Amino acid sequence: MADNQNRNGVAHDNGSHEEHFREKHLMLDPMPRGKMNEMVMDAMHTTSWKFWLVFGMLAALVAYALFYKWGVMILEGLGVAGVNRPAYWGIFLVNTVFWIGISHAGTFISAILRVFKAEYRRPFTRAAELMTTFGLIQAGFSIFMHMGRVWLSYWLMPIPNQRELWPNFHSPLSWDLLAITTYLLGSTMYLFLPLIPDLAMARDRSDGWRKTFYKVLALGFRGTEGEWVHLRNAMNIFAFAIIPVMFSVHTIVSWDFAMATRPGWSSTVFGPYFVIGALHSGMGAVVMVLAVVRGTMKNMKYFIRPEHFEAIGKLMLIISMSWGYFFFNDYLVQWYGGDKWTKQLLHWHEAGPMGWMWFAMLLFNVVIPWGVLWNRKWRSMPWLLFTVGLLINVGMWFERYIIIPISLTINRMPFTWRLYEPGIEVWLGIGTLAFFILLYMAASKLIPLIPVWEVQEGQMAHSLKKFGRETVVTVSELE
Amino acid sequence: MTAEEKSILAVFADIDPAADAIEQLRLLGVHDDCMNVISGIPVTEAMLGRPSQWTNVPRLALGGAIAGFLVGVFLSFITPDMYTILVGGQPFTPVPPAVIVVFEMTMLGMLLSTFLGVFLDSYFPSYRPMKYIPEISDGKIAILIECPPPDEQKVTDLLKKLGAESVQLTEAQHL
Amino acid sequence: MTTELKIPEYKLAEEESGKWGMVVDTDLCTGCQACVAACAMENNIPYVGEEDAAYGRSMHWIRTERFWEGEYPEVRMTDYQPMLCQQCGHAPCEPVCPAFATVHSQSEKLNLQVYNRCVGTRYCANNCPYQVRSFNWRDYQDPRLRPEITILANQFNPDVTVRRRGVMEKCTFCIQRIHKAQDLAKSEGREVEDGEFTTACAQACPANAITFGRIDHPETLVSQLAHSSRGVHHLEELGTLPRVTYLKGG
Amino acid sequence: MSKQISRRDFLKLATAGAATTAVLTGCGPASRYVEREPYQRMPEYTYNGLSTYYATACRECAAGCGLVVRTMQGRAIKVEGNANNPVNLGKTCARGQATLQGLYNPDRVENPTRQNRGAALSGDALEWDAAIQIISDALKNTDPAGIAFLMGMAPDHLFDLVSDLAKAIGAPAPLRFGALGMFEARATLGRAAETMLGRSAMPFFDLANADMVLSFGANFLETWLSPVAFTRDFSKMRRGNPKRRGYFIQFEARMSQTASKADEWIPIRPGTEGLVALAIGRLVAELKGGSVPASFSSVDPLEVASTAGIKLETLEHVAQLVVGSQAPLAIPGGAALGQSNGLATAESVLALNALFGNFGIPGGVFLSPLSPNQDAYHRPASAREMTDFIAKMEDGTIKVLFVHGVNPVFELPASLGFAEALATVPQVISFATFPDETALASDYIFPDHHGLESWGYQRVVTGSSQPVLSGAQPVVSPYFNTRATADALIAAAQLAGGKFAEAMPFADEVAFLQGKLAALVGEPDGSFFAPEINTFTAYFQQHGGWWMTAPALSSPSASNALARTVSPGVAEFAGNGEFFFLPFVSPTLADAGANKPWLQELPDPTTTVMWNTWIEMNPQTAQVMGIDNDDVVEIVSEAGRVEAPVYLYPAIRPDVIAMPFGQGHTAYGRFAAGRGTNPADVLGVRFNEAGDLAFAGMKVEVRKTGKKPQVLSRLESRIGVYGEGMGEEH
Repeated sequence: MADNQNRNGVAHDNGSHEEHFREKHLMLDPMPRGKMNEMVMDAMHTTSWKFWLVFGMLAALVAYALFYKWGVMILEGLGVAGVNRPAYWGIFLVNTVFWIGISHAGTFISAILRVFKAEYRRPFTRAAELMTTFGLIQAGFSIFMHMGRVWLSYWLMPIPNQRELWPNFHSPLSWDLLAITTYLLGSTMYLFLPLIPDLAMARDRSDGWRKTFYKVLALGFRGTEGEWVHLRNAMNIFAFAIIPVMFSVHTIVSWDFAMATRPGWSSTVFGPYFVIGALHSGMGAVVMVLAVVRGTMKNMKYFIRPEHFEAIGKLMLIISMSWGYFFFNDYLVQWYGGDKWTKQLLHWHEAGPMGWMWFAMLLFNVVIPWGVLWNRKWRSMPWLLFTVGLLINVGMWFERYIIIPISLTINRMPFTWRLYEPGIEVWLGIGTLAFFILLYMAASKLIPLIPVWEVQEGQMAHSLKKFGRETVVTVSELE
Repeated sequence: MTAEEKSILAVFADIDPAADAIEQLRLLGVHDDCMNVISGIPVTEAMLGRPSQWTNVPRLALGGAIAGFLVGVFLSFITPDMYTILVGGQPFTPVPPAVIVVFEMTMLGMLLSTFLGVFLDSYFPSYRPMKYIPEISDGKIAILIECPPPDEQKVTDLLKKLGAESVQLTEAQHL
Repeated sequence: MTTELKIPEYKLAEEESGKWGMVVDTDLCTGCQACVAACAMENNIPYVGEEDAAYGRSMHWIRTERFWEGEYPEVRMTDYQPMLCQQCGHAPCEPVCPAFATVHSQSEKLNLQVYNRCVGTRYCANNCPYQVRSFNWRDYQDPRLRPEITILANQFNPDVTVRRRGVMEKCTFCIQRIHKAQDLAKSEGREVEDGEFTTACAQACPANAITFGRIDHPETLVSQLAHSSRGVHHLEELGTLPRVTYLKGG
Repeated sequence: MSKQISRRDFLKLATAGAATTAVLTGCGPASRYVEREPYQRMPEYTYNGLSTYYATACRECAAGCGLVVRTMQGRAIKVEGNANNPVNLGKTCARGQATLQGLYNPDRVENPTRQNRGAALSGDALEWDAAIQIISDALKNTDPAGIAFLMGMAPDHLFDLVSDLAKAIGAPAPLRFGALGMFEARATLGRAAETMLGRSAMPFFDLANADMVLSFGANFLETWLSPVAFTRDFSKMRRGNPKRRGYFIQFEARMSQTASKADEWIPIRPGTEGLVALAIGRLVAELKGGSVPASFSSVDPLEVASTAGIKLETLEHVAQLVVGSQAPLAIPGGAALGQSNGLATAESVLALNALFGNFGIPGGVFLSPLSPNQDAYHRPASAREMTDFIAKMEDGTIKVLFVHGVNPVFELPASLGFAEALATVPQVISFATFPDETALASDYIFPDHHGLESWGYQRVVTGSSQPVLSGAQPVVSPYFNTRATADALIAAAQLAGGKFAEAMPFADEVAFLQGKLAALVGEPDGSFFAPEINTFTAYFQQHGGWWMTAPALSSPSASNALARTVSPGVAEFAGNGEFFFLPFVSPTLADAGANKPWLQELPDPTTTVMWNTWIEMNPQTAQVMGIDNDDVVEIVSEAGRVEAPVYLYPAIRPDVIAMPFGQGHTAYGRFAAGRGTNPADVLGVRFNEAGDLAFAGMKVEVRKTGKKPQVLSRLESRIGVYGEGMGEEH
């Protein structure tokens, strides 16, 4: 992870050189742990009136758009939404796929980067992992909204009815249910485990209701050798085990479509294509969250620095390229096959009334990320990455919109083709977005957003070492 | 060890003095079993020269995985036979979908038991009074001598000499 | 001495016969909608109103499709093609339902829709290549929302469940009639005879374009028609084994 | 086919219950009613889960199809065709199926009502005694010459009763009218039969046995005369004979549902049908060799082709097909007859049949038999006769008007002024079941039962080669406080006393019916034999009517038809517009279906539009005019104007605008009122030689309104069927 700027061998004044490193790298800019604790606690406690204003507005929005509108839909039926024949699935499933996609970033950062010991992950693993849990909650909302008789949704649980009839495990939706449940539980536990030491830290620095709150959540953690060992073992297992779960979740989500005998959907590449798509939108969301956290929360400029944006930007570029590769792969195979219906579908995507969306998807998912992220300086700019992340998310939402309701227009019965026009689900979608932000805002005030102990561990492991005239960053493996 | 007993708690800022102190204490006759290290960051046993900690977490994880596997097998191979229904010309208990169910249940079993393993091994949650000082979460390393040491004063002096920031008698208190 | 090579009898999936079948002669179908009306009356199908109907939410279990060929004056309308549930032998709608709400009947070899088990994921409808499933988008039959139902409900067929919102439905081959005929035959200690009963659509069809009956008996009218050289199955290439045969062409 | 036997078995099973009840309980109306019970309560006379089936007649149009209605616990559940009735042989059309939605319609007239010509149903309910007093007073206190009865098109028992009553009291004979009869041009068919076939009767076209059918505008698969019978015959024509498949050519300016089933649709210019028929005749005669009859030799096929806007080769091709066929048949009908030259057109087509030599042979032209208890063919009133009737309303001749079974305010062209004339009639009493426009414009509405709650019979005019009298009986007890109009009239006449009571000496409607059926008792060649009237009535109910077992078609002579010279020429068109206006009856709604929600939701067969009216335009014409789908345009004729959204219909002549009749009600219940528009609003007062309305003889202008487009509710996909939104090529 060494950021070697002096490839040309020009030696700078040593002192300023180190200063330069320190400015750039959180890991080389250590601070006493107590000070960092204070900063994190301070960030958690400092709440401006603006925060409450936004919070209140979002809460009202959640109450109206999510709960009230959903209630209306439950009472009146799905007729208030835009779903029809043949677009039986609409924005509900677009949002489900979208939120599950968002949730993938958390796991990617906290598991894959942990396994591969990408050190820059340290300050924002929690921020990312929170997205997993909160995103999955929104995905859950979206998928339950989608059901015609949501009050009977417990019939899908793996429990028998009074006649010993269990759910149908032939159905991709049953797989989905198991996979999403596994993923939600797994990622929540994985969020919680590394949080315990920080909760203990917060417990030690709070009083009043917060003290009780953290005391209960910290479970009595002190940091004894045994506790650390169990925790680290568990985290290791989680880091490895959650990765296949993550891959399976979005693969199974893609199978909801790929198992169907529909033109455009029946594709073997959908699994990895969806996983990459999920990471694409997820990483976009991570940079957005980091930019907001850095910009709005106290003391966060210390923890979250341009180097992090730079590193994530690089990942985003790679993921964007992979997404482009999978997209092209899917497109080419469908195109080359020459099936009558698939051809109509591809034509519909590009030349149909929603063709603009297809082109916007390519612009946002490929053209803009490639154009911006190749440049190290550009991808170190938080606001720019925020914008790119936003566009990627819009583009990825478009991608799911194209795959679901727009593709559903075209089937093998041209007599039934009809365009989907969203109804109440727009409100419900806004509701899930508001709820996601609301949960995030609440979390930012309730749990330490920065895993301080992990940052300290990282700072301990980093040092500068001179090789001849060159000073480089070295990392020692502490675990 | 009971909560009423007082123990010596020495707080160090760095790993090196703490490791030295542990070595010296051992020489003073404080048994490893009587010492416990409490730290704000995970300090490995090797760094402090402490014996390896035993953990059941991996075994529990394996056990959970096996249990989950069996649940998956039950769901995909046994439940369809309880009420046989033919769908889409597929067999009652097709293998490919079963792979998915078994995989997910295995992973769920493993993750759940790993998580529970931490709770079991660490006796979480525990809200009883415990010996602890809040400075630990400032990244300090504390050595807790839980058996009555052979010579309390001597130990205290030694610890102070070795660079302990503070040495005190603590009793268990609510965290 | 030569040994006769015995090839074990292997039955292709395509040869697997259904029990009940239907033949639709598109050369005869005049598009008159009598089948659609008969089906709606028999099966308590709700009307959805102008707006929902315009938005692809009409709930006809059977619809007559027609297309155009050429341009004026050489324009031709294709034959009317009544499209209804094909009662696939290997129905794509069935395995995808997580609640076992659409299943295959082993005794009748029909594709069943179990209304009270449906939770409304609408996966079956997505996966139906024939797009013949209709969904209860609203409570179309609730007298609290539609006061006229209070009196219109007098004509409801007591043998057919009235579906509420959030439930998928589709053509059942008038299974209530199948059951009635079977019950009667059983009480009289005999088999159901071909032509003893028929579906509402076939019964109404003034052009006799729809024939329903046992396709597993080679001598019945329906199975003879189904084996006519004019017979085609829709989207046969998907391997769905439809039980509805269309007689095409002149 | 084995199927037919088994179907008969099924019906035997189905009506057995009805037969026994009927024979045992006698025939008073009250004794036959089964009370509605909750489904949980099973009265002792029903078997758990078993239905009772009653045979009756369909009243949705005048064809007289037989029905078997499934009932359960006193509710009518399902309508099926009566497999024994020779008209429909067990089949029904969509309107017949939806008749239950009329029975259980939420917008029926529930009580005898003092309506006072209000805009909405007044709700001022009367007792039936008071109602009968009012009818009685109207009969007694009016000069009989001032009493007028206006009835529906069906020749049923009520028409007989009213005819008897009118005759006895010296009132003018009742008039029957229906929009279907107007659009079918029945008067023209009758007159053409008289001149060409020798007798005023309904011609019978043996479609089933023909192998080459030329239809000149006859929409026989839709609403024309007896559509179920024609559809069955069409099916037999196509596939009845395994050795050959009948060929079908339709000459029509717009591809109607009937034309859509044709092997060839030839879009000729409206008003040239007669000429085209003669030209084909000439070409056929020339191909066959021998002499060409005078009517035919007077036309020049080349000239005709150019007048009709088609190629000569097309006519020659048709002629060759005819020559190569065994049993050619030409059918005149629909809009071809609703022209200024409609009668000559009908005559030309009949002459063409004569040229084919198909009079009185299978696959040819016959005269329909009379119904069993009928003395002569009574056709419904033509539009010209209605105009005379309106004139009598206006000049005060008519003092009391009784209306039953017809809604002339809606059905007649507004330009005829029926509504205005109605306002001048001192007393109007309606017997409408539904609050239609005419009923609302009446002083009183004394609602009749719905058809399924009623007794009666209906004469079958055409559709079967056998003489058929379809019988009706109540299948459920009346849902509302309604009374059979026959009963109300009998009671009122008896109350009036004197000659009125003498004219109606019946205990009730059923007694009247039995009187009318008495002539058939002991008749040997019928569908059943009964030695005395009570058994006859019981069997009549059980069988759903009485019919002769053998065909009784009469064969006309061709010599007269060929000797007569017909020269249809080209029709004259009223108005200076750019487009021919072609109104047609909606195949699914017909004249009175708009109040049944399921009929509204049935897609129109050709356009798949539901719940609305549309204007059909050729896409090329529309493009030139800058009109798109769903644009609201106005049609302006010399008589009026009407607005509707446009449907770009690929199979219509570019110079023709078509519009369905059936919607555009201002009343008639929640499903009909305020929905769509009525093309009758633009029809002018022009008649053909037979007195039928020249409804297709208008030229109209099409104007853009600039209003917000009204999206038509279509079942079809505009993307999949028309490629809309698929870019340039797909």
